[in-house]
Amino acid sequence: MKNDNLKIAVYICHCGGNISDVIDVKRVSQELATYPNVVIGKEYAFMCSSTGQDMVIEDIVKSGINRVVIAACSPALHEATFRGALKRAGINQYLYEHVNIREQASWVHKKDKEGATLKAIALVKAAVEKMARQDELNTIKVPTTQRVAIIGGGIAGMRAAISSAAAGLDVVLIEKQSHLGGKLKRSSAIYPTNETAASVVETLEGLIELNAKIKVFCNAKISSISGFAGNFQINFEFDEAKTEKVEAGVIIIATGFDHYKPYEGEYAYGLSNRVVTLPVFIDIMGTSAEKKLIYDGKTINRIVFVHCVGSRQIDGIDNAQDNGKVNDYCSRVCCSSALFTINKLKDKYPDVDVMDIYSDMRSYGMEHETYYENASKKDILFLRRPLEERPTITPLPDGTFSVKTVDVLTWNEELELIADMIVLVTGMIPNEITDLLEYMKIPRSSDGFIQEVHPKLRPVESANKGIYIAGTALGPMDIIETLQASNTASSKAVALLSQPEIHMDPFVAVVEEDKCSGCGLCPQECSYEGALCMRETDVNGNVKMVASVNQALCVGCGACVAVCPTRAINVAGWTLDQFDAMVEAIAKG
Amino acid sequence: MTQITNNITDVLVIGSGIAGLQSALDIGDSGYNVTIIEKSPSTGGKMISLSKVFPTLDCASCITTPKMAAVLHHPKVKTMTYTEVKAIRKISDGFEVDVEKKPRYVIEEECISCKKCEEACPVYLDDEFEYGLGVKKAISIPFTNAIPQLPVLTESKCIRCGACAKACPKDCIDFLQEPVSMTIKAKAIIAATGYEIVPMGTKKEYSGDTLLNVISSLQSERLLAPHGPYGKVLRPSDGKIPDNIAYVQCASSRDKSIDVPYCSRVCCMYAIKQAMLLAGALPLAEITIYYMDIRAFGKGYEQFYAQARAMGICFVKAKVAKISEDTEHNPILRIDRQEDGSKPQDQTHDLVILSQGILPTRKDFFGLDVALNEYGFIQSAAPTLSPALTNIDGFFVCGVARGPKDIPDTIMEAGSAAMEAVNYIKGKM
Amino acid sequence: MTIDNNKVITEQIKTMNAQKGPVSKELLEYYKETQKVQKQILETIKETQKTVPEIAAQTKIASEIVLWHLTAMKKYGKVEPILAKSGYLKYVAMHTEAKA
Amino acid sequence: MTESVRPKILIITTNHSSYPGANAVGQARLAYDSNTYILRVPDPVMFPEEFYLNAFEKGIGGIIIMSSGSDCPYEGAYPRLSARIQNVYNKMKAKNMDINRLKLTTICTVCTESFLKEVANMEQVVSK
Repeated sequence: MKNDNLKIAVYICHCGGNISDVIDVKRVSQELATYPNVVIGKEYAFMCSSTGQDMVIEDIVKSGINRVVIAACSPALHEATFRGALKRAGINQYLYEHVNIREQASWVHKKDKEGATLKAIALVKAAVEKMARQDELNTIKVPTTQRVAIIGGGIAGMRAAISSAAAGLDVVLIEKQSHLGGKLKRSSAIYPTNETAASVVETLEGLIELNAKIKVFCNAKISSISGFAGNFQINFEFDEAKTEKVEAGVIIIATGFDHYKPYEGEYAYGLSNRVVTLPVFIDIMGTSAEKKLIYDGKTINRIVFVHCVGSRQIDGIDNAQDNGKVNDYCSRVCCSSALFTINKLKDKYPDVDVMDIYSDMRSYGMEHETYYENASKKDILFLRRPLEERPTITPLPDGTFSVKTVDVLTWNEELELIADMIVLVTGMIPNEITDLLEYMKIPRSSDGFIQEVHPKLRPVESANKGIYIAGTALGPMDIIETLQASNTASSKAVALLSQPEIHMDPFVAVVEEDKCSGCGLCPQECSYEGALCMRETDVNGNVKMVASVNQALCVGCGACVAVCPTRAINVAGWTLDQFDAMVEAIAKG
Repeated sequence: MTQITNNITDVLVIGSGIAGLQSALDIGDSGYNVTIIEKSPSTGGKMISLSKVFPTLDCASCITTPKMAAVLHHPKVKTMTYTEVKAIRKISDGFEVDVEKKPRYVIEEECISCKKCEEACPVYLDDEFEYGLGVKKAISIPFTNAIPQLPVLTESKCIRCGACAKACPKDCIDFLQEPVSMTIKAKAIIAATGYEIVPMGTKKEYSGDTLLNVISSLQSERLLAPHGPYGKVLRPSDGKIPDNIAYVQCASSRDKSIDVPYCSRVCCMYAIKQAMLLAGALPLAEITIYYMDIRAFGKGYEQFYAQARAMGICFVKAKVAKISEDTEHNPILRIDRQEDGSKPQDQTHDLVILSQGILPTRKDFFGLDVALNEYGFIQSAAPTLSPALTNIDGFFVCGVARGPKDIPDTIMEAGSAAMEAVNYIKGKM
Repeated sequence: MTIDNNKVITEQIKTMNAQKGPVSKELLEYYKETQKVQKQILETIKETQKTVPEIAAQTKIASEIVLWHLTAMKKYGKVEPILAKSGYLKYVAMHTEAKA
Repeated sequence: MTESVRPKILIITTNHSSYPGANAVGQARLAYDSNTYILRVPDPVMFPEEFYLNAFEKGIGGIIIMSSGSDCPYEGAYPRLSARIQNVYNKMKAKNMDINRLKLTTICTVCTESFLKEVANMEQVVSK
């Protein structure tokens, strides 16, 4: 269905006055009605309404319309709506062009009605020219492997494995350490449920062991990841010398986080054994004797907690990290975790004095606020420092510490405290997974954690389709949040693999083989491994080298298009011939 | 394309805010049938009424409408708006849910959303979509980007002049329309019932229900929205463009005296976001945020907070003891600074926004004995491993119905609840 | 609207009145008051643009009520605000045919 | 302000950033002149050098390429694009054309102010 027998219908939407108050919609539709190849030119109050859509469908069915142009709001809002209408009318949904005359015309040219109308006419003509050169396009269907590969066997990975397997998918769980459970294995009680971490991990392990659909590989090191949504291949070594190749339709990254490790001298860290991080202190508390807190051979009577170590850092005040940047983000869980721990500490050792230096207390969870309140009741001395001030901690010759800090509640006075143990409330940092991210072509956010495709509405989806992220690989989260995130990641996996084929948009590079001269310029422009290569092909009985596209890997950027001397390669739906014609129509007006 | 057969569905989702929309989409995408019951005339919940969202500053409407549209067009999802759940009964293989579709007094299949009825109607009313700041007609389409685009007649305020019916080009006004009841059988239910904000008068000292220029955070969302009631940020008492605006944080959270002892989690961030938007809309305005702790704990939030400080938004650590007003309706805040230990002082502003906390919408679940926590939010039965589970087999929860949270956290819970529901149904098959 | 439908509507309204009793006095009062106030406001800004306090002073109607009505009339295209950077917006009546 | 023969400005926007950015200008009800025509592309990297020269030949007054810059979702596209535009500049110089008629810039989804600035600048160039 090339240019012969074109029957294009053009509709101009009033958008209930949003457009028609500025643009003379009648004039636009009338002018277009007589334009070459256009057989219908109409305007209507709301094209997106079911009546509007029905009108389009009726015209297609009754008048044999085979291309549709609608000028209305942004395509972001209704392009899919009208494609759906074409589909329902029984014609190819891509024989449709959406012209934006609201956000990009009527709303911005309110005071220039004539200009806006002329602009609308030119834009709609351009769209008609585009449609005159539009072929049917078809959704690309990629068969899928009904298996999920999960990288990381901490609680996030384990939870995702259990959910995905329950939904009927095969699961391969790949863990670099010798055991599952990740960081949680080591810590003791967890908030808010007060369960032991070990019990949570054991429960998950039990469920995994019982499930024949889940295969676990420990001591694994991934050496390569290739493929695309529906068909990934992961190669890894495990148990020393064994190698394994796994095919999976979806990858879930559950690589977790690392604890921030203070540098030597940061709040006296490394200068004394009795300056410890919160995770270490939680371990100490888990095994310490009753009645008296003895650590490093000394009875501990006064402890100072310092919040935001390695978090909420400020350029120019704090030292940059290895990546050259400060950790300017909040680690989310540390305030609540510190308060939870302080309460435990006071319950176990009521006589230990606790001082807590913070800037904002971020005990945001419903139950977490009670930790704060309970701690306050237990005579914890909370000292609030201004955001930019840092406490100074100096080890004293007698083994105690001098802690100097500014307290906003007392006229910003500098106070000196003496303590015999310091707990640095350290935050979370991203795990070192640079290789993995490179294999998968996934970017990091400015905080170094994995970047989601949209932080608001698509928080577990990566930029690479078919790869989802569970838990703290995304950023700091507590245990419940981690498990919710991993459940959501598996929900995406189940949705993607719910059909034996994945359906993808057809806007990828297409080669007209008879036009291809085999010059080989285009693959050099392509940044996507495997997406475009030269291949010996039989073209109309003539075997020659032509460009060949792997549609599942092509992202449709068009880098190849610009260098083709014969215009043999184009992005489907966005061809150069179409753009030339559109520019021509615009220039003519 | 699968059409849902009569009143039988796999999963019934109560509520079509972002939590309900997302869980319905996830379940539908996984190949199961979903029915959404929404009591309001449009889907979209609270999110569709917001201005922009933190920290991306995406326009809330622009990112919500596609979800609303996706749900509307999803072959596996059926949405019933302006429909209330009346009763839920647990039966052996799921639930029986009695619902009642309220009359719009409009023949829905006929309506072309042309708004002629609304134009013709002579009765002006407070618009609940604008949280009282805007005005609607006794018959009106709920808001610009409502889905579905169907008008609703507020029958109790109709003067029966017939103007709407006369204006309707399709004769689809029906004053005698009656509620329609039906019973839906569902294998599982997801409660995505969201939240209400704490009513403005709750904290007596703030007189939020009587002072004209003391407004709620949701009202200020509307002031800032591109399609807001005034088209510009104005204060309600006299339409002045405010140039000295204050936010009172924890105005009804972390406060035992009003039985909201918990942190509402979103107020710090929405106040910062609104302050930034205000600074953009009113470059000359002074904007102060009175706060106790700034809880910018989500991804990218701390950086957003830093950006706000760099923009010159003034953050003052202070408790607000009392709010009154002068003869010009300028609110006067009695503030107790926490930073320099000075005595309480009075600060006058043009406009004050109370960062209202979050309350659960429901205390009862339609006859179903759903366990709630001490604050009235739905209690998780397995809070660590399966937070979406409730005490009732097959009844799941997500989003703010389970406790205050922001949009990304809500989306995470929606997906999680969808996963649990899908696996629950699968386990029973 | 078709003539047939005109009858239907008249019948429907009759039925409503019979079933529910007449429209309440309070509602009718409220309706008349809003009509009156809007007319009054439009009158004051027919020729010259004015701010909310100016209209309030002239009409002796509380300024928050003036704003409420201007909001309504702006939404339904009867007045237009003139944008300002600070202080007060001025409103002017749109010179279109008044709707019946 | 409707002098009808104003030179036309072609604005090339990307699906990912500047097209939604142009929408944001509309959503904020900001205003710019109507001699502006927005084309949407996956990425302007697809246009060969001749595309721009042909457009000028057809009568387009100015072209603003609003790329996604460092936010570009496509690997390697931006460096390729800017190198290509450099070549176009060279060709324009050879033809004695004002190179200010072609502008490569970066516009994000919410860059409303910069959008207006770029348009205003180009208006000045084409009105000369």
